[in-house]
Amino acid sequence: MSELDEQAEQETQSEHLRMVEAILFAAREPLTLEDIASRLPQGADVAGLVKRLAGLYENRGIVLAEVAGRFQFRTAGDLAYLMRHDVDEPKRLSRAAVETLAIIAYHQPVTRGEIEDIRGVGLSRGTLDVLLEAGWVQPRGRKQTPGRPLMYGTTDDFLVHFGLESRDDLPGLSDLKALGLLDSVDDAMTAFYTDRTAGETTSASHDPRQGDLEDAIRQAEARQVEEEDPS
Amino acid sequence: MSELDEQAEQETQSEHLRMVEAILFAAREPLTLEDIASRLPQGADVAGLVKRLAGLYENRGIVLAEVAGRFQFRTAGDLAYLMRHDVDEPKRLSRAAVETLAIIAYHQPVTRGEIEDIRGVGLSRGTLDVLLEAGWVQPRGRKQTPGRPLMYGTTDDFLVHFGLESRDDLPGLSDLKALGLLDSVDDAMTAFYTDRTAGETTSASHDPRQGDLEDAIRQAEARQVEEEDPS
Amino acid sequence: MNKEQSKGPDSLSVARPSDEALVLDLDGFEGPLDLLLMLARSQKVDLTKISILALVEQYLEFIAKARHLRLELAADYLVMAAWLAYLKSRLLLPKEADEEEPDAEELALRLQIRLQRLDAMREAGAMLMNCDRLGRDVLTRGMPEGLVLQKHAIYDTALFDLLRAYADIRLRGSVTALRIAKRPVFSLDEAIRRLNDMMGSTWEWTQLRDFLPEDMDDPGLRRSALASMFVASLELARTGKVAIRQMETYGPLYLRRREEE
Repeated sequence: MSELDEQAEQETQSEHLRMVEAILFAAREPLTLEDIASRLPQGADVAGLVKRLAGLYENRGIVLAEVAGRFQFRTAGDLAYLMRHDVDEPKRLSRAAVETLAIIAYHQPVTRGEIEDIRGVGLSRGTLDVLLEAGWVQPRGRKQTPGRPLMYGTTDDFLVHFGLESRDDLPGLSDLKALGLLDSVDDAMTAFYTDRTAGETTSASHDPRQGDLEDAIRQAEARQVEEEDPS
Repeated sequence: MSELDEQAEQETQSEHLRMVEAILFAAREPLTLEDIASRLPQGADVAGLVKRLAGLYENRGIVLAEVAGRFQFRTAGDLAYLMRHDVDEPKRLSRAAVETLAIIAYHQPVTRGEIEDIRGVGLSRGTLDVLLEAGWVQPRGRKQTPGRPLMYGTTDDFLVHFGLESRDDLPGLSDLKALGLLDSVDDAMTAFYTDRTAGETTSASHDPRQGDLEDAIRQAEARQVEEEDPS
Repeated sequence: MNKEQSKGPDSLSVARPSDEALVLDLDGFEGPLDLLLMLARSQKVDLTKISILALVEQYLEFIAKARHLRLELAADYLVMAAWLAYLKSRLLLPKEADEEEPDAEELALRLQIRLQRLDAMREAGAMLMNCDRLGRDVLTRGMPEGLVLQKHAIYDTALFDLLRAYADIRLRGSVTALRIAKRPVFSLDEAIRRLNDMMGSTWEWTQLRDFLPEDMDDPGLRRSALASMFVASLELARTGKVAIRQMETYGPLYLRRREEE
């Protein structure tokens, strides 16, 4: 073999080695030599490549292990203590908890009763506890109404987790609508006004647009105060 | 340092290297240097170890990538052709969504109105919310202009998905910046006229814009003639 | 032209409809600017060197063709056509002394800059999509052992889940009937009367909030008063009794009496 041929041959070999490495790394289950061969160019010496690869990982943090004729990468056995607290799959919040969190985020400070009012169902015991435990909500004083119920608001951890700089970053109703998340509201409103003109008496809470106006005025007032009182 | 000490030191180093390798290999998510440090013995030089480890994997089938300021083992980019067999093509983004994502990434933070301005067309439903749902964009404060519109920016998940170290790492960003293509149209107009008047030999009384206009018309006419008479 | 140089149109990987599709398939375009950009590229020159006049011609011709084929044209395509026809006439006519009208060259330049910007973003989008994307071009480990990170939250709820949930609640709520509670109101008539009386001696710029009644403890009533006084100030400004000014967005409003003519 000429020197040039030899060099080309070596390059092919090391390219094949890279391929075997990537294939084994990304595989979702241990692979047989045939599995690997089926992904490599024809005629590659798979057994030889796997052996060479295993050699490369000797005494490293990762080993190429063979189990029942199949190959897979694993972290070295003697380092298992580093990962020992093992797999704690992130849990998903229940539907009720996500909704409750959303209401607290948008309406804070808000009492348990108000949350139930908005959701239209009672709040089971565990729901608020889960949010408190996650560190996303916290008590925010008491409402000056009979019974002086606790009010809840969101925490700084909440902002950090959801990547928000401030509560003000939460998209408002108009933003949600622009995002298409409130698509059927128009239909619902149309239906509602049709009902209404049909002579229905109406009862319920709060016009969101009115809320927006109040917000705007409040902010304007807050700014005025800031400007007058530079401290 | 005695020869013995030196040898001991080297052994510690290579043991730490194994540990970093194993930790990064076991993790499901990209890790920060702090994440890694919290699992190593006190005083280990994590940044140095990670760098050395990345060096070991240069030109291999697996690389140690830095994404969104975190570290993660991934298959080498040039082996993409091998890997694509494994996975279903991720859901294709619409052209509008790709453009919107690009505008948010390169112009961030940017409002919905500004996106529409650049594209010259309203954002239809299902464009921005697809990007939000993918976890690639998110609200980034409000612009202090009338209506206080929400601004949007990209997330760490975006960087992780596209394999970018940081937002400064966006492909072609520096070129676009240097060409002024990320400035607002108004800024570009101002810059254009500033350049113009600065370069002009000032023959007083003459309005440079008027000259430009005449120039423009002359050139436009010349072009038309050229086009009509291709020679 | 100035130093701006953008990459040639050929470096673009966004698929473009062929000439035929161009006539028949307006749906393929994302609005008039997109159509203009495609036409500009057909000039096969750097975007900084395109002929705006030729571009206008191309666009108008395209629209004419589409109408000839009785295709429904969305309103914004027609608005753009009207605007471009105006631009063309301004570019061809000698400049008039009329300073009210914007400079034609400025309008043309503005259009060209907008096209460059859209083009740049389209190219950027293509570059972004060509990155080695996780899950397509590069994969992470197929069977990670897993590793607990102390700093990670236990729950992996995403912002989108939260927004979705809130939107759903709102949707549910939207079918229930609404009743707007009666609020304390400071009437507009009252506000106009009050402002009119107080304006008589106000020669200095004075903040609108200083005209509010002082004895208002109810924040709801106070808000209503602020709103009514604001509307009252507009009314008095309309009839020429007061002048209003605001130095910045969201800044305080100032009023003062206006000299009788």
